[in-house]
Amino acid sequence: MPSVSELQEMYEQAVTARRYEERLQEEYLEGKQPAFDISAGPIPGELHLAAGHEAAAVGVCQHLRDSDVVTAPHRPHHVAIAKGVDLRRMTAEIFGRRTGLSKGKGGHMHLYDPEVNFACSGIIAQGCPPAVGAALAAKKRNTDDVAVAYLGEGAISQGAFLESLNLAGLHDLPVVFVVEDNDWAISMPKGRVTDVDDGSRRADGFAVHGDRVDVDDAVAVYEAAGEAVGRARNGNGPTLLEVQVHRRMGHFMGDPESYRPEADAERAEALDSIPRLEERLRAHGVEDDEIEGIRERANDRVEDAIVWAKDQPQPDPEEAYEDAFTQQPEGWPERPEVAATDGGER
Amino acid sequence: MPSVSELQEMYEQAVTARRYEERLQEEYLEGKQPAFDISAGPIPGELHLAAGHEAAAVGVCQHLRDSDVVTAPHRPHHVAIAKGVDLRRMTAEIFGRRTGLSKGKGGHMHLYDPEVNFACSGIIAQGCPPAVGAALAAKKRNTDDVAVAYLGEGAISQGAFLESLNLAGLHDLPVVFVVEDNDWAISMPKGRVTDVDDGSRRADGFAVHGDRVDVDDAVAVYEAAGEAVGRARNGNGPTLLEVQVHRRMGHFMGDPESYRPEADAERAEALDSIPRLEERLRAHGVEDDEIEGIRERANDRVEDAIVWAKDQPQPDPEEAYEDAFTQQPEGWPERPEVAATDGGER
Amino acid sequence: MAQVEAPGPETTDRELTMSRAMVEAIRSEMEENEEVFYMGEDVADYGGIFDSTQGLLEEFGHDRVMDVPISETGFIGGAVGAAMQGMRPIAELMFVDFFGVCMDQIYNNMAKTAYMSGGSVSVPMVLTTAVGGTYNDAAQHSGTLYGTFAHLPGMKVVVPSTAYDAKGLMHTAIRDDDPVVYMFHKRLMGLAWMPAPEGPKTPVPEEPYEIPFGEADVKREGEDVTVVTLGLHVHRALEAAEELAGEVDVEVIDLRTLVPLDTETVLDSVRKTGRLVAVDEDYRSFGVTGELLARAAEGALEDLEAVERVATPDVPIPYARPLEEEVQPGVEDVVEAVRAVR
Amino acid sequence: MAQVEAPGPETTDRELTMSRAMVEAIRSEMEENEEVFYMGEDVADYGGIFDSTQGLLEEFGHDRVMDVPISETGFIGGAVGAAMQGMRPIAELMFVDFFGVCMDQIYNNMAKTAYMSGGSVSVPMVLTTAVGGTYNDAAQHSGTLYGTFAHLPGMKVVVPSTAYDAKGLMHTAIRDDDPVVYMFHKRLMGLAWMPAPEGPKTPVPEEPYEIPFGEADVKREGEDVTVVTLGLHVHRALEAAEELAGEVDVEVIDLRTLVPLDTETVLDSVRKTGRLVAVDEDYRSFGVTGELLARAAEGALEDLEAVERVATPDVPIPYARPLEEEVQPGVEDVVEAVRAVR
Ligand SMILES: Cc1ncc(C[n+]2csc(CCOP(=O)(O)OP(=O)(O)O)c2C)c(N)n1
Ligand SMILES: Cc1ncc(C[n+]2csc(CCOP(=O)(O)OP(=O)(O)O)c2C)c(N)n1
Ligand SMILES: [Mg+2]
Ligand SMILES: [Mg+2]
Repeated sequence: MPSVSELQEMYEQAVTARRYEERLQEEYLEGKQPAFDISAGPIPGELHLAAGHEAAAVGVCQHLRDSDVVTAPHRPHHVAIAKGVDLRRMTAEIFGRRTGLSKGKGGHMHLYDPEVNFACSGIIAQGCPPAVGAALAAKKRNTDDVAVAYLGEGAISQGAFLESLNLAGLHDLPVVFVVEDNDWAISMPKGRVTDVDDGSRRADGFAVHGDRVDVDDAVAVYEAAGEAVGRARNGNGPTLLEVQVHRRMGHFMGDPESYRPEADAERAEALDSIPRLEERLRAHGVEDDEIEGIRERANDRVEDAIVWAKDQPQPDPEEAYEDAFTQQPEGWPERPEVAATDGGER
Repeated sequence: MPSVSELQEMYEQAVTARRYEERLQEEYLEGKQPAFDISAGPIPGELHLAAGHEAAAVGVCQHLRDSDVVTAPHRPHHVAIAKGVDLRRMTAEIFGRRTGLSKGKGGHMHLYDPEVNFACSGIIAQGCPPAVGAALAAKKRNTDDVAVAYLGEGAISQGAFLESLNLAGLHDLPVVFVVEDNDWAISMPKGRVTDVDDGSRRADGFAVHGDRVDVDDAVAVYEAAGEAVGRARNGNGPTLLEVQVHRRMGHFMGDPESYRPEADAERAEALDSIPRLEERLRAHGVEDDEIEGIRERANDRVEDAIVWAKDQPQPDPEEAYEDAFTQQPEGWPERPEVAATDGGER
Repeated sequence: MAQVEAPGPETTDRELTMSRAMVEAIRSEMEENEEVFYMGEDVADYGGIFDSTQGLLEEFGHDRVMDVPISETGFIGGAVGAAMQGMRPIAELMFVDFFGVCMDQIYNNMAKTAYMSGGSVSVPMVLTTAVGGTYNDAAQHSGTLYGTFAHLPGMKVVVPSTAYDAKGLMHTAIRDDDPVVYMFHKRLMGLAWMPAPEGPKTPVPEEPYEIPFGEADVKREGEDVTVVTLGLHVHRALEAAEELAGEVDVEVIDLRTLVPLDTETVLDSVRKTGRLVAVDEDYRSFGVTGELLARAAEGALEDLEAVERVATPDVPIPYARPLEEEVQPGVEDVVEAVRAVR
Repeated sequence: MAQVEAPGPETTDRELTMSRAMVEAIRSEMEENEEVFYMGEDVADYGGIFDSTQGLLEEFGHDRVMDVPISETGFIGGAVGAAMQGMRPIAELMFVDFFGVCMDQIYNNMAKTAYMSGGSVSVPMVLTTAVGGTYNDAAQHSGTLYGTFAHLPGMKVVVPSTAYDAKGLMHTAIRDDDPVVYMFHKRLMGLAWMPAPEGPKTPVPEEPYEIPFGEADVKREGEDVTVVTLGLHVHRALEAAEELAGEVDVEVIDLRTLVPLDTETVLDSVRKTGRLVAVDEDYRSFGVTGELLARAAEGALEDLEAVERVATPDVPIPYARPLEEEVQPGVEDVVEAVRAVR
């Protein structure tokens, strides 16, 4: 069981993440007035928000330290926050600013913070092999660091994930695969894409530990993740942990969700993990105003990050030519400096 | 239990396949005298022979008809023979002749006989998705045809196979995955590449039927395959069937096998399925000279195919430019007709 | 199928967006032929993230407009297997950028089976896929990969730039006995949430018609400079030509298909103008623009006065607006390049 | 690491095959740096199907010379993850033709991470892979795919043609902080069972040395025609040049790396000779030979008198000997092309 202070920490991360997504949603949509145009506004491009997934982030990351590695998929913010990614620089990245984590080159699906060993990939399940590789590095270097790969329940039919399970099990690697089951892969319900209700059963065919948390509850995740992370840290191999969460917003901003029954959205609303976490705090004697204080702190932190980010400079167009390589070859890449080519006078 | 005539059929296919591989080995190596040169001799390129795998071929294919689809991997001959592929044209293909199944364009890893719905791919596990597709076609067309995908035990960690299991299970497709477990993937023993002894356990995570035949015995395979093929044909979904076989030759011809313990090769030799099948025949009262007769017929058929194939014409170099497309675009591909380009006089 | 002359866009007043035109062809083929079906992620209830199947579920149901698990190797390879049995599947790779999770099925099975079987087995399928940037979807969702697909033999590669072409090329693609990769540019589809430029929305005749592969379309005739391009950049090139009108007389050629490539139309134009600007949205080196310059050098060197190419530089595609705009070839880049070859 | 002048091949009498030279560099880097390890199928006890790791297991054991399951996405992606942590893995894709089962890890993770992270994370790994035909391994095992890899940004692409270069380029590759794709041609390795031509076996100094990326090697100077090539075809081009000696004075350039590409050396030569023959073993269209012609046209159009390319035509690679020989660019094809541009 988490201590009261751990509960408070998890709660703070969870409400920070929730607030963050709500505020990004506002910022994003505001820029798309009057007609929704994906490339308009201060946050362009796709935006996948994770409101409703917080329990999976905070319940797992509570067990992690900076040197542990996390790879996240296309829906990364809540995990980034729980892992301790620099919120200002992450926000600046999402707003496409030069002081963003990736100098504006990455965007919201490509957040990297080497300080806390966080990375993403926007391609389904493709964060799994690098997490296995990070775990392999930990084992080779004889540290007791672990790696955690997050993926959605829609990703458990992708080869990259399944191959990773085998590799991790074979070498008893310190890695935990966390499947966030939000019932949907864009418009496809889980039952349409696999016959297995309990995604952790995928582990069975690889002799890997599998476990599932059926309730959207940070403490239940904390418990299961504690075992899984402990197993990894102690050299006892990987775990596949599926966690029930809920998608409170569309798959991406702008998703009309016309495929989604009203009742399903309502159910997701009702099963939210944040009020449940609040109740736990109250049950542990935490007062309402303390809870309110945490929320305010979270809101302030989010606001600070957004205000800071929006104040940051845009990248200079010329910067586009940098960073494809760490050791950039001379004269590379060829710039489109247009010049007459019909003489030798180039 | 197979009837006596079925036993005889299986035996005939098995000894045909065995003899075929032995004769190909001779032809192949003879062309590589005095020093082994992979590109020399009447059969150039790689050659993966399946001596020791016959039980998996005949035990399964005994249940199949021409309209059923089989996809085979890089080690395809025994399965092709059991499926009824035209032996002369297959042999001509292996010898690279114009009258070969693929006009000499395919080679031994790329045998296609649409008459009996047989195909191969030389890339590990990549025959699985097309088998699933063939099964899907059967279901859509409402036939009761089934599809069988063969793969090695080394292939059960490849994404293509694992994704196929899920798809097949999800749509209850009439497909059987047959894993030929010969203990080795080139130089890598099974235990080095997966933690699971029984490869059919891979099915568990997809709610697919899994089964394993532990002895290298055509009748045991026949029994298990009968169930699996029946399940598929009756609309009850896919099966993953692993079958123990033995690799009696190197991975490919020319493989020094220096990684392989002497004792392992001897064990494989001792566990051969063909003498076992002979004993079954005898136990069913088939006389020795009948058995001898079958062997002779098999040998004759193999000899006929080889003699015929070697007598066939080589393809014309110009044919290389044909068949990339069924509807070949005009003037395509550009031929390397070298001509001066420094004037307009091309 | 007897080849009839396609009715021109001038035969109708009915304008369609590119996505509507593409779907119209698919619908018509599905109605005609039970063996045509569509597989992809979110193609059923969602109607395709980029409207590539919008409305088809209602008419054909989940059996013929199939949502599939996120396992591209599995279902694209499945389409190959069904096609080898003579069905005519259309499989959708949601973004071309995801090709790497399933390229073996595409390259080694879909594209090579006809050849490896000596022509005894064909693979009559269409692989549809969304390409292109301009909306800040960053490095893993903005590629076109035109050159990557065109380089590997055994697939025909189609890139429509207008609704009229999108329909005709789709009819041809589905009826073709070979694998066809049909790359539609998101920015051209006419999505409610991603405004298309002027141009892709065109008159589209109601009846089915085919546009033959390997016939480039001279979108605008001109005497001074040849601009060869495809997809989104057809419209940018036309805009550039408009801007230059009076100053430089620009000929604009829309390749429409990369495989087969209509070298003759390009060479004819280059022989006339002597000046070639190759424009595309793919990475600059070892791709389409290089091939075009090479073919011009091979076939019309004596007439060639100047060449230039405009493409995405050899870096992954960046996210932030000023950065993406820098790497994304724009109208002004084409204008500049045309001026440079003058 | 301070860049010291590499000792030339003339400093030693010791001749090595290309595979021995490549392994020598790997061994030396593994001895120097605990963080270097090798992963691949059959790289431990077998020593690599093409001898790419022969002898390493004995010295370093299974932990540093790791056999892995046949799951290229898993272990190549694993190498990416280990490299992101600062290790220096070498991962082997047994044949380049298998790229399609793992290209997402290569293209979207290995190659793009530096850029997508704005340079905050680098991926210092080497991807080794065997390329090439000439021994009738047919459509799925004979490709080079030079153009495919060179086209996609974020990887350096290396193709050695001699033992001397193989060693120096491998040292550079392992020490480089970026992902390097190291493509070794099977026919050049000096395998007991696949005789190499004259040429790849060269003197190789015992000490470690680096060959910088982006510096083409002028293998033979000549005044009349420039032949630009790489890999196996360096030797074929040299043989063709020898055959033409007296008739045509051929300059032969070995690119050695495709990314970065040494355009200057090519242009200098073309400005001198005015005649360019680009030769490679990859598919003809949308690849390396097209890029070379394009760069010549861009950079030296005025001096360009004639161009020609010699490559594998746009078909999958056939099996039978007469067919493979037809599509595989041979010495005589180069001779003919050189004569054609004269
Ligand atoms: C290989 C690949 N295929 C498809 C996609 C497009 N895509 C992005 S998110 C998504 C759905 C993912 O569902 P799930 O894994 O359940 O995660 P969720 O979005 O529900 O969090 C899809 C299909 C992709 N990014 N990569
Ligand atoms: C994707 C891919 N990776 C690697 C190879 C090279 N390869 C060919 S056969 C083989 C071993 C296969 O072992 P197994 O599946 O057990 O079949 P077996 O050869 O034992 O019959 C390997 C690694 C390949 N063809 N495709
Ligand atoms: Mg989901
Ligand atoms: Mg095996």
